[in-house]
This record gives sequence, C-alpha cells and structure tokens, in this order.
Amino acid sequence: MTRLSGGLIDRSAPLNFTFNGKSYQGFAGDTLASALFANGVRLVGRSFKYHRPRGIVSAGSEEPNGLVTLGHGARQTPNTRATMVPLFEGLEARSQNHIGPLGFDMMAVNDLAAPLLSAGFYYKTFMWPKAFWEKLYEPAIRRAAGLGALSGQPDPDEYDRGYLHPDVLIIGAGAAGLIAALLAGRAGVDVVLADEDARMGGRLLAEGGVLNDTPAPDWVAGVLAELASLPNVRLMPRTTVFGVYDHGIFGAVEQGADPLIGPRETLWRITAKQAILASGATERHIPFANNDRPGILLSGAMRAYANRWAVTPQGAATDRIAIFTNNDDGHRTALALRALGQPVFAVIDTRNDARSLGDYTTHEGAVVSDTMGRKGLRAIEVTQGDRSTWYECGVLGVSGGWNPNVHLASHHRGRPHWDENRLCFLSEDAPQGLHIAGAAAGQGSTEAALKSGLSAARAALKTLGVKVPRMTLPQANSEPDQISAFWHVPSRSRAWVDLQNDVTVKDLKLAHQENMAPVEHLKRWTTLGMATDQGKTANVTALAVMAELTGKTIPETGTTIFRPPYTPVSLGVLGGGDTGVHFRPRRLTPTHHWADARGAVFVEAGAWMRAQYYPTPGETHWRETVDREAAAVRAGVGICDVTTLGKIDVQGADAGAFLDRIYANMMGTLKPGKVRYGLMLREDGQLYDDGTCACLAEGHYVVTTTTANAGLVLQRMEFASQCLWPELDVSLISTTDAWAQIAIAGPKSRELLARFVDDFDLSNDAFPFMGCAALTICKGLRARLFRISFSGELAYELAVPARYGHAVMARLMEEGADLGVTPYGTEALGVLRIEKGHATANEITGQTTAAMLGLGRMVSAKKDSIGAVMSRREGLVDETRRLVGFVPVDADDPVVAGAHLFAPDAPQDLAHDQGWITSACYSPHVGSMIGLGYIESGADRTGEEVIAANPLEGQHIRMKITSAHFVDPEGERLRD
Amino acid sequence: MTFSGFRVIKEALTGHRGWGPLWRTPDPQPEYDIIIIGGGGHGLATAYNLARTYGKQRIAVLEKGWLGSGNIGRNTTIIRSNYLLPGNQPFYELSMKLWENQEQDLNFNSMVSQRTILNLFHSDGQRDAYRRRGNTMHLTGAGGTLLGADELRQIAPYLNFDNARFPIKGALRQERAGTARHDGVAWGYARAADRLGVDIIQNCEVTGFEIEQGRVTGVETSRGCIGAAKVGVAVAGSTSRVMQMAGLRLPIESHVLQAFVSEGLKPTVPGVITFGAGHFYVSQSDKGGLVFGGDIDGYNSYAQRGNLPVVEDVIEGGMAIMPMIGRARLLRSWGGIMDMSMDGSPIIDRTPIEGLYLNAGWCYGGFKATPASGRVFAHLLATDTPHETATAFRLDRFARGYVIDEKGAGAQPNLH
Amino acid sequence: MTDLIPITALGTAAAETTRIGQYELHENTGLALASLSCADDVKPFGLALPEPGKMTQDPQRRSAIWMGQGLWLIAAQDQADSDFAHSLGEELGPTFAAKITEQTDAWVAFDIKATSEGDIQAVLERLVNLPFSATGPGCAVRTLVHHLSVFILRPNRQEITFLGLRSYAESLHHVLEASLRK
Amino acid sequence: MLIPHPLLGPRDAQEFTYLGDASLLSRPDPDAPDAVDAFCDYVFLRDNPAGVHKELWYHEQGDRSWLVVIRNTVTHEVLGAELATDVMRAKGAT
Repeated sequence: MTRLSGGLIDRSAPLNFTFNGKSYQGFAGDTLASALFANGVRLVGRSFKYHRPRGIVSAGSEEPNGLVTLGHGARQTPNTRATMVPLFEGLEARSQNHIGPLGFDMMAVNDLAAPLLSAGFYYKTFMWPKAFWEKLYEPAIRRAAGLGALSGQPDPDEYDRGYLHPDVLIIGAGAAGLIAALLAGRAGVDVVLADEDARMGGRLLAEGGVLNDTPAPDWVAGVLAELASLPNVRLMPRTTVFGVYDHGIFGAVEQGADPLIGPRETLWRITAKQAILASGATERHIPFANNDRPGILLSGAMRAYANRWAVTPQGAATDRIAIFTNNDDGHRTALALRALGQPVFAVIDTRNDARSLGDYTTHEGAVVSDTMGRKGLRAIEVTQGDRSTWYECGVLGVSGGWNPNVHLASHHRGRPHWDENRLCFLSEDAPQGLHIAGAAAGQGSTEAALKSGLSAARAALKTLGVKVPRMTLPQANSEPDQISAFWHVPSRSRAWVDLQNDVTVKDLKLAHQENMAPVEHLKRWTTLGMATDQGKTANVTALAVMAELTGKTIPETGTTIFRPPYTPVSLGVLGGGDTGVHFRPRRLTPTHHWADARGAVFVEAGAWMRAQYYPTPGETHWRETVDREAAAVRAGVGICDVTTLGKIDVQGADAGAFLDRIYANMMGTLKPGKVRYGLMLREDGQLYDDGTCACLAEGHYVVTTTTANAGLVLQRMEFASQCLWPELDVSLISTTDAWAQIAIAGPKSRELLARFVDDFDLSNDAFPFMGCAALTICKGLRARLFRISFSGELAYELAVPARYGHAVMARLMEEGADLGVTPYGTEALGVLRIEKGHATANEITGQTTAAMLGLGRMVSAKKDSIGAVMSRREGLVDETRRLVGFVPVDADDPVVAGAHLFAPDAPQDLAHDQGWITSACYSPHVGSMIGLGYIESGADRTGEEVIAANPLEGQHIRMKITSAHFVDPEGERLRD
Repeated sequence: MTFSGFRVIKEALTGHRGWGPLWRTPDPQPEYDIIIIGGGGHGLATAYNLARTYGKQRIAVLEKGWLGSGNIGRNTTIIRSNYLLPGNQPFYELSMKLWENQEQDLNFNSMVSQRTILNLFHSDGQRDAYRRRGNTMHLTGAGGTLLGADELRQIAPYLNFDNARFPIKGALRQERAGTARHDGVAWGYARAADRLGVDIIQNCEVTGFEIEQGRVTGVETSRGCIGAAKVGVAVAGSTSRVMQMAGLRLPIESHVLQAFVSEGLKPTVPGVITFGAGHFYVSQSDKGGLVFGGDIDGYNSYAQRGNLPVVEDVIEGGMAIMPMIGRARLLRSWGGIMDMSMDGSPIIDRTPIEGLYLNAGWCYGGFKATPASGRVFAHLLATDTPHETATAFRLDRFARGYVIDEKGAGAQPNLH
Repeated sequence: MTDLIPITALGTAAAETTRIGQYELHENTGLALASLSCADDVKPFGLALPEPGKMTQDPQRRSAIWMGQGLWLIAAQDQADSDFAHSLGEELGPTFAAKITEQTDAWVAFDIKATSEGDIQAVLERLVNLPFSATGPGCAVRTLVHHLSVFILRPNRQEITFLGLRSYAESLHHVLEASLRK
Repeated sequence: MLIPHPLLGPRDAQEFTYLGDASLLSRPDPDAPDAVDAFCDYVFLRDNPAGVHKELWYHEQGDRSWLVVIRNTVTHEVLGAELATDVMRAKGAT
C-alpha cells in the first residue's frame, strides 16, 4: 500500500501479524510500527485523558502514542512501543485505553468535556459529598485512567541476569558510538557496545547519506563486521542502558533475540572503567492547534521510515505530504521523500529567510495553524502573516529541532545547561568517566558525530593509560543545522505539548496563571512529562513555552533532569528471574531428607526449612501429632534436629577474655568440658541474643546463637574483634553447617545415648548437666556431646559431621525403638520450651532487657561487656515488666499470643495496657492452653487474675498469672 | 477563592480566566513571630495549624527550593495508622483522623483514599506479632482485621499463594489505611496556610541561626536575616545539616530511600500491600501507575538517588508476591533523603536552645504523619507543651532509655 | 571405622554428575577442609599460603585458599572421611593446632567442567559480579551468587569450583544448573 | 557502588553490610566517671555530614573484614578505604 522500494527490510522473509484481530503482513527487519504503516494503519491508540485518536509519531523509543498490548493470556504485555518491537511471525497486537472499538471509543466523550478537565481540576473538586470521592468519583477516574492492562496471571517467562566488566562501555551504536567502539576495539581494551535497537547503526540507517562514497548502511555493516571479529569487543544490540549508578555501574536490559527461545530479557549490571554516551538525539515537535492527529509525525521519523523501512505514513499512496519546520533538518525530510518520488507539496518554515533545498514549495515565515481529520490527517491550515489557507494534506512531518539525549548523563542529578546557539540542553556535569559524543553532545552531522566519537574514545583510552591507535575518519556529511527559536503556534484551540498525557499549551497557561510556574510545580500540576516517554518529547518544548509566558529566558525558567530508567523496563527482568520458590535460597538441615521420607511437615524458619511435626497414620489434626510428640519427650525420649542454631568456633589465647566482653555474664571462667548459658546485649544495653557457650579446650569455645541471629552475632563478634579489641588473640569461624546437631531429650535419653557412645561414661557424675565433650560414637565417628536442655528434661545435644546426620537419625530410631523414641518437630519443641519458660524470638524481640526475662542479675557489673554501661540507663533500670506464665481461668479457654493484658476492671485502652502474651500453646503437661508474656510488675503478681484482651478477634479471656516455668520449676529433671 | 465542582464548571464555561494563584509569592518581612524552616508537608502543615488551630499570626515558612520539593513529593503516598508501640500509635491514629477530614478542612482535594492496607505475614511468629500490633490499633480506635490465608485469597487472588518461597499465611488489614496524592497534600496545606496569611517564601535557604544567650532570635538566610521569636525546624533529611548550624548533634542519620512507579495500567491492585518476607510495598495510583518501594539503600547519603542492588531487591520482592506484575514496566525511580532516627521513631521536641524546636527523625514514615505532625508541632510551638499524642517523641529519650523501637533493631538506622 | 553411611549434601547416597550441553556439573564429596588461623609463616603440607584472593595447589591436589586476614582454608581431595583437621594439627604441631577448625562438612563443592575457557566465562558472567580476570586460574574469591555466599575456586582454565555452605547445597545446585541451562 | 577493598581491589557494595559512622571505632572508657553520658553520645549521636564521611563497611559476603571507607555522602565518591584493624593498630601506636 505505502511500501516504497529499497530499505533495510528482507522482502524474502514475509511475516504475518495481527493488529486488533485483523491479519497483516510485513517483512523481517520491520518494526510493528513500520509494518502497520506499510499496511496503511495510522490510528493505533487513544490518548490518556481525552481519549483522542492517535497515530505513531516517532520511529524510536520516545514514542508517546503508539503503545499497544502484545500477546494474550499470561504473556499479555501492555504499553509496548510499536516503534521498538521487531516484527516476528505470529505477533499479536491490540490497541489500548478505549471502551468499544478503537475507532469508536466511548471514552472519547472526555474530549468533549475537555474544558472541565483542565490542569489540576481534580484538586479543586470531588470534595462533596465527603463519601463520594471513594465510592463514586475515584473509581470512575481509576477506570478511565491507566493505559494497557495486566493479565492478572503470573508472568510465565524466564528472565536472567548477568554482570559485565568492560574497560569501556559505549552506549549507542550510531556514527559516534561505532567509531568510538572501533578505536577502542583496535586499541585492544575490553569494549561493550550496546544499542537499544535490534539493528546497530543509529541514524546512519535512517539517513540516505554516504561515508567515503559507501552508502551509510554498508559502511555500518563493514564496521560491525570488524568489531565482531575482535575478541575484546562485545556487540549488544537490543540492549538498553537504562540507568547510570555510582562508580561506573550501569544497568542494562537485553531483549531476547527470539521471542520464543531463551530468557525473554536479561538484566546486565555493567561495571565499566570508562563509558561513552553516544545515545543520539530526539526530535521535538512544535505545538499548534490539533497537532495530535494520526498522520502527523516527527519529520526525522518520516525520513527513517522511508529510508530504513521503505514506508510512508500515508493512509493512501495519493495522500499529500507536507513538512512544518523551524530548521534545515525538516527540509532534509522533504528532499529525501521527493527523492523517493513521494508527493511532498510544501515545506512550511517558520523562518522568514527559509529557502527550498529542492523541488517543492516553501512557505517561509509561515506556520501550520490548524488541522482536520479526526482519525487521520486530512487537511492543514497554513498561516503566513494574516493569511490562512487550508490545504488537503494526509501526512505532516514536524521538525522543531533536536534534543540531545543527555538523560543518562543527568542520572546523578547533574543539571543540563541551555545552549543558546544550538537551542538545546547539553550535559555539563556528567558522572565521572562518562564521555558524551555525537548528537547527544549536540554534534548532529555525521562528520561531527564521527569526530566527537573519536575524541571521546581517545579521552577514554588515555584515562585507561592505553596507547591510542591512529585512525582516519571517513568523509561524511557535515551540513550544519540552522535553526530558529520557534516553540509553538499560538492558538485558541488546544495545541498538544505532551501528547500522551494530553497536556496542552492552555494547561501551561493555566498553571502560570495559578502560580504553578516553577518547572517542578508545572510538571506535577499538569502531569507534563509524567507519561511513559518521561517527557522526552515534551519537556523542553514546555519549558520554552513557559519561558515565553513568564517573559524569562529558558535557563531562568528551569531545566529538566531525568531519572532512571531511560526507557521503561519490565519488572520481570528487574526481578531477575527466580521469584517463585527460588526467590531466596533455602537451607536444609542434615536430616531434612530423612524427615521428608518420614512424612514430616516442614516450616520456614528464616532461611531454613525445619520439620514442624511428624504426623503418623491416623492423626487427623496437627495438634494431635504435636501433643503426642511433646508427651513422648516428657515421658520417654524424643529426637529433634537443632542444627539451625548458629555455631561459632572461637579460638585463641584471648578467647575467654574476648567472650567476657561479648557476653553480659561471665564466660572467661568457663572450664574445659563445661557449658554455660549466656546473654548478649547490644551496646545500647538491650538484650538481643541468648544461647550456650561450650568450652571444648583451653582457648577453644563454641558459641551457640539463636537460629535467627546467627549471622548478626558473627558480624558483631567480628566487629568486636577487628574494630574494638584488635589486640586480643582470637579467631572466629562459623561451624553451623559443619555439624548436624540433634537433641536427644527425655528421661530415657541417657539410656538411648548409651547405646551409641564409644567408651564414654554418661553417668551423672562423669558427665553432669552443662557438661560437654568430644567423643566418638558408633565405632569411631567423631562427635561432640553437650548436656543441655531446652525442654527441661534430661537431655543432650549430639553433634556429628553433617554428612552423618541422616544416618545418625535413622540409627537413633532403630536403636531406640524399644524406648519409644519419637522424632519431634519445631511445634513440639515450642510446646516444651513454653512449658519450661524458655525464651525465643517471641520474647527476645530486641525491645526487651535481661531483667524482663528475669535474668537481670546475669548482667555482670564486675566487668566491661558490650551493653553493660548502657543497661544502667534510667529507662532500663526502671523497667518492671517481667516474663510470667499464664493459664486461662476457665481451662477450656484459649490463650492467644498477641493479646494485651489488663487488670480485670480496668478500661481497655493504651493507658491501662499492662503487657502482652508473647507465646502460647496447648500444654499436654498442664492440660490446658498456656502462655508466656510480659506484664508490668510481673515479678510479684503470681496468682493474680488479668484479662487477655484480643479485640482484634473479639476475645477477652480471664487469665491467671503463674510462674513462667510450668514444668519442674526447680530444674531437677534436667540435672538428674 | 473556594474550590468546588461548581466553580470548575463555571470556569470551564468562561475559559478558566478566573483562577488566581494558589498562593502568593511574598518577600520576607524583617521579623516574624514564628518561622518554620522547611516548606515540605510537615512545615506547611505546621504553619497551617499554627494559624488555624492555634490562632497564631506573623508566621513564615522558609523553603530552600520550591515548596513540596522534599520528601512530600518523593514518597509512595501511603497513609496508615497501624503501629505497635504505645509511643507511636495514638499519634498516627490522630493523623488518620485528620486525613479523613483533609479535603473539607483545606478545601483542596488531596485525594485521600482509604483503600485498605494488607500487611502480609508468612509465619506464626509474624502473625503473633501482628496480632499484638492489631490489638494496639484497636485500643486506639484504629480498627483492623486479622485475615487468614483463605480469606486473603478471596480478597487478593493475584498474590502468590501457590509458588512462594515464603508462603502467605494471612494479613493484618487496616481498612482505613490507603493513599493520598502526595503533591496535593503539600499544595493543599500551602494554599490553606497562605489564605490564612502565612508567608511561604520559596528559594530562601537558611544559612545560620541567630542565637543570643542560649535563645534563638532569628535566622540568616540567602535572602537576608529574618528575626523570629520561635523557630521550628522541619527539614527531614536535611535535619543534621540545619541543626548543626545551631551547634547540635542529633541521633539521626540521613539515608536515601528509593521509590518507583510503573507505567499506567488499568486498575489491578485495589489497596496497599506490604510483603512480610521481603522489602516491598505497593499501591496503584489513580493514574494507574503501580507505586512501590522497599528498603533504604542502607548507607548515609544526601544524594537523592540510589543504586541498582536495591532496585533489584525491591522488584524481586514484588515479583515474589505478585508475579503478575512481571510484564508491567518500571517508568521512573527516584530517591528521597530520610532522616533516620536511632530508634526508628520521630522526634518532636524543644531543643537545648530556647525558642528552637525540632520536628525530625521520620524515617520512612513522614508522609502518613503529615497532618498530625503539623498539628502536634504547632501545639508545641504555640503552647510549649507536647501534644498528648506526642509525649514520647522526646529528644532525651535516647539518653534516658525510653526509645520507641518498633522493629527492635537498636541504634542502627539502616535496620529500621 | 564407623558403620554409619554418610550422604551427599544434596541428600543422595552418592555424588551425581549432571551433563548440560558442553558442561559437566558434579558434587565433589571427597573434599576435606579445615580452616587455619595464623600469621603466614607456615607451610601446611608444604603449601605456601596464598595472597588475598588466591589459592595454591600441590601435585597431591591439596590446596590452600585465602579466606580473610590471617585465615586460610586448607583443602585436600578425596580425604573427606579422614579427620582432616586433626591431620592438619599433627602436621603443624601444637602451636597451630589450636587455630584449626574442622570445615569439611561446613561446605558443599560443585565442580563445573567445560570444554573451553569461553564456556566458563559465559557461566561466570551470569552468576558472578566480578571481572573475569579476578576469577582466573589460581584465583579463590568469595562473593555473592544469587543471594548465596560462595567461594569461587579456579584450579585451571576449563574448571571452576563453587564452594557454598552445605545447608544451601540444594539452592546452589539449582542456581548453577539453571544458569548452565540458560 | 564499588568499595575499594584494600586487599581485594574494587568490589561491588552489594557484598558489604553497612554499619555507620567510623566514630564507632572509638568506644568510650567504660570505667570513666561519665561513662553513661559518653556511651550515649557514642551509641546515638552522629555528625551525619553532607560531604566527606568516614564509615564502617563489613565485607560480609567476602573476607569478613571491617573496612573504614571515606566517602562523600553528597556525591557518593569514595576517597579511600582501609582495614579497620589497620586503623585501630595505627591508633594504638599513637
């Protein structure tokens, strides 16, 4: 239909695609946009606020209008720029943001209501009646807003990530980027050349020029061939560098080469010693009345469509074409199209001294003042002085000059400065090591781009201390661009500045009238520049218009900085891929597979998976299982994997002295073969971890931490060792993973263990409570044994090399069958420790003190330790809350962790809040639910009745305060 | 001029010629009764409350840049009153009540939208902690519901229930929580304060304090010296910089917090959702963008921009709980400077210098606090006594041992 | 000798090898490890203690790996079932014995073999945020791989060993396998 | 960000855990008469400069060394890094 001859498409490879359900054909090398144009499709979408019919306006990633939804089902991808999608077989695209068909959008009624929807209108209304905002107004606004829709289903595609460390990263593979890559590549340094386009070459592919008499695309092909042959150069087409971070780190996304094979996208973190920004420039338009119709494009984009893709945006081949420009570049489009035999009938040039460069009419000192054609341009009104004439016209190219793509250079918040000669913003303080070249530096002609690319590469190589090879530049076009400052055509109708967000010159005027003139207020008040192009096509124009309204210069009016990402980046790729069950790695205990084979139910405990309970046939509820497991420990013997507790090997001549400073209580006096319970405080005096410390030999200790704090304790011990007391001879290493640690608990634990140990006296005298030893078991397996108890029963913890945990567990079950040995999980572990009044993370929250646990006296005043001094502050000393036990007055009542505690007749408000229940469980031992909790003056309230209030769930339960030790408060069993 | 729907219609019919400036652009007077440093949400709300609630006059707000240029314009717009500790919760509940009347009080639609918040939990321990928190909420009238996984699935079927590393076991819901249009909040207060005679002076940077015999008498600014009997400082991430000019060291570090918005999407996430096993919170704006954030970058910074690891970490979290968002695109990210206090809770107090008052230490929580912060800081400035909901926010609580540490993380700001 | 039978870190009875394209992924269950904390004036088994970021090897396939300031990991192939920390203590004598910690079971070792150095580079650049040159032959670096703390050991051009915490074996294996498949 | 590790060269900041102001190296004398006040300052108060800042980073995912890094909090430029043990030894020596 409007396909021309030539171009860089492969006519031997036709590709079928659909748009809004209708089938079309394009060719390999097409983008969706060029293929749509080739099929005469001009209306592709609707604008955000007014739902105006819109067509594609650009040929690049700045496209504000041509956003479509690709694919269907879980692969449905909204808001995709048609200009950036390489056409592929079977591509499915749909237009978005309309109700009913694209041609008859019901929401277009908004366009009629436009006078109501002025800038900031929503701040001024919808306030009455009060309830209507959330119930009526806002839902309506939300439905109308938004662009495309998500599928609502999990993204099924794969993503990947990777890391590159080139010497030089070159962003953009146009003339400047290519020549820079060539120089750096020949110099032998590691080069990454990234370009957002699927095909490298930049504007060289869009212009019809020659370099050294070679057509530009052929010259590009030659350079790429050489670069591809260099092992130190990595070419990355389809790769958008989207962000510049600190110290030469760049974020980049590579689109998969084939939409059906491999990761859909890959996130690259590129750490580059030097970088060259050769990202080109973006053409700007000129607002005039009704400048938003399908068929009105940026003039440079029209040139690209014609030269690279061999298409024009005509609805029909007879549609007449005009150009509206304030600079020479617009004329270049006219020339290019004329050369291809296209019906360019006029160039409307705002400059009074404009001259035709070829065989077309130039209206000098003229403007386009209005247009017609709701779903596609039909006519334009040209005004010259006070004379206005309508011309039939199907395509209008607009050229308002070019904005260098300095976006990445301002990601460190460096502000671009206004260049009054070139009429554009240029980067002044780019991040260190980032050189700007080519059109991005305002060097727009091919010759200038090559020169600046070369000099940027030279500078980068010099900084790297690399010898710069000689290079001669090809001959190329060097026409300087003449441009005049012309920013918009004044009109009483709407003239669009930001096409997607429907911000018009009128809105800017209103913002000015309302004192919203500072550029940041302007943007926020009008939503200018907040669309998916981040203002690439609008901000500079808006600044210029605002400058005109305020009578200031552009630099006085403000500047515009850009934030990452350069173009929108999918959340899928930023999420990096593994976001399901592999979202975070998980740690398995050495007996995990054993427990799994026994049908254990597992639970996440931080990074760990732990056996929660072991159901047996016939058990229908987890409580049944847990009660059985807990009872087995109290009456016989149970075994439980406790490997997850952190273990830190502390060795050295000063290990004891070091531990005295780490623990609040005395630890240095611990003798070999002994274990002691210890408390660790933060330097602010609050309790943060507890555990045991075993002395295996003189100068050799094993510190045990809670599961949750294993990493933190090691970090803080390293801090103490390296930063506070480096003079102490102590070395630290984690051994958490090295040992499978199994608790063997219950009155029959000694009997069971006796069947395992090799020549080791387990009698109470030889190996009493809080003893530890290295020994062997099962005929020679090295092991460690600790006589410690979390359950309150006679108990041991046996550590064996992790590989043997599985076998030891199985052997314990075999050997202990006659003793009724029972594996138990974390639930029963919880029951046993609550019955015994032992604290865990529910009690040690980082907000508690040693005194609250009733262990205030453990904080030694005789020595310095971390947190000792600060634990003497008034607020900590005056703390009266203590850990106590609770049983319901009515034994059938539940006890719920998280309930707050009140005196029976006190009002239930914060002022009368006395504490809360930290842990609760059903206690088979007590025969009812029990709880632990903190309550004010808890030390001497045993026997008192309180209310456990859980208004969140409508519960108010009478509780009796008891000792926190429900089982064997004197601790006789564990010493037995 | 009063804003209303009728007014909008009238202006629409007459070419919008009648709209005037939202606020004046006054030159500073030589002297004020009260100067507020910081033209952000808290500063403007304070000035508004001083004039409106406490009947004060001769008030100026000094803003270094443009009003609303700080964190009020850089946050994820969430409002909620779902705190754990008694030192915090009544204050945030006051804030929620003020939000509920914001539009009517200010005659400005800042789009307060009580769309509910769901704080997901993933373990029994987390559920117990949320129950404790939910009960604190109920004790202050803030409401709240504890949802199990099944109920939650009915409400938010798009969450990752079936393929999660940390299975979702339920959520603490606060129905009254939601979002507000952040810029609109600043503008609403600015316009209302201006209408009450407050001078809002933009592009006026404070460069020093005038202090005589332990008493503040005025400030030096880029636009000259301005006298004042009382000076209130509400400058968020710049707190240490400003207070250092008065010779004070504070329990505050400045950190960068990044925030993110996606391209516009049709309505998909109705309320606010926070992930309990990663760093991610999200809501969807009225324009359709998913507005989300996570943790601070974690190092001291005044740069108003962050780095890639946190971007990835936040979005990984988002993908983990809401895998449907994979094909949405990140449109923009930005950074704000948080005044991270040593216990994660704010400071609203007098300082050792008479007449100098401090409002700081907001960490992530400043936006939702805006109305209450304005109210209680104005109360303090006007009456020299702390407001009843803010008695715990004292500067000496650190030295005395009465910290308000919601997370139990201790004196390390990047853990709060 | 005990009659208990150990299992691999992946929970299988014997180490498994996975072939993916040009790669071979194998759990090395024979590696014995012990940490040694000392000033660098000893030569365990005759091995010179390496500089930061490096490892040294001898023909008996024993190696010394730099872990941190004054801390090395001493490794020996096919000796996982010996009491390696003890042997190292014997070798170095009582002065150093108190600075040795058994580490054999603390780690899981996955070896990846490829047909060319380029293949190794292709895997590493998707897993490791370090310049390829920092992971060259003789390098031993600890870094982060997909939220996992691992040592990357490079005995030669076509091989690489990932040493991760044993409890994370399954996750590390998943990461490596998934990456090789991509 | 990249942290220039004195032993290992530039490493991505992601391998590190940040603690805060390097004044945390100067733990007060616990036996001094004003120890509580001194500790309150030490634990809670910070200069929090906008500019050059000496701070502590822990190479948690690497060699577990604590570093003192000098960094500009406005530009994020890193001006140097030392092992904390070296800094402490130098302090001890003076």
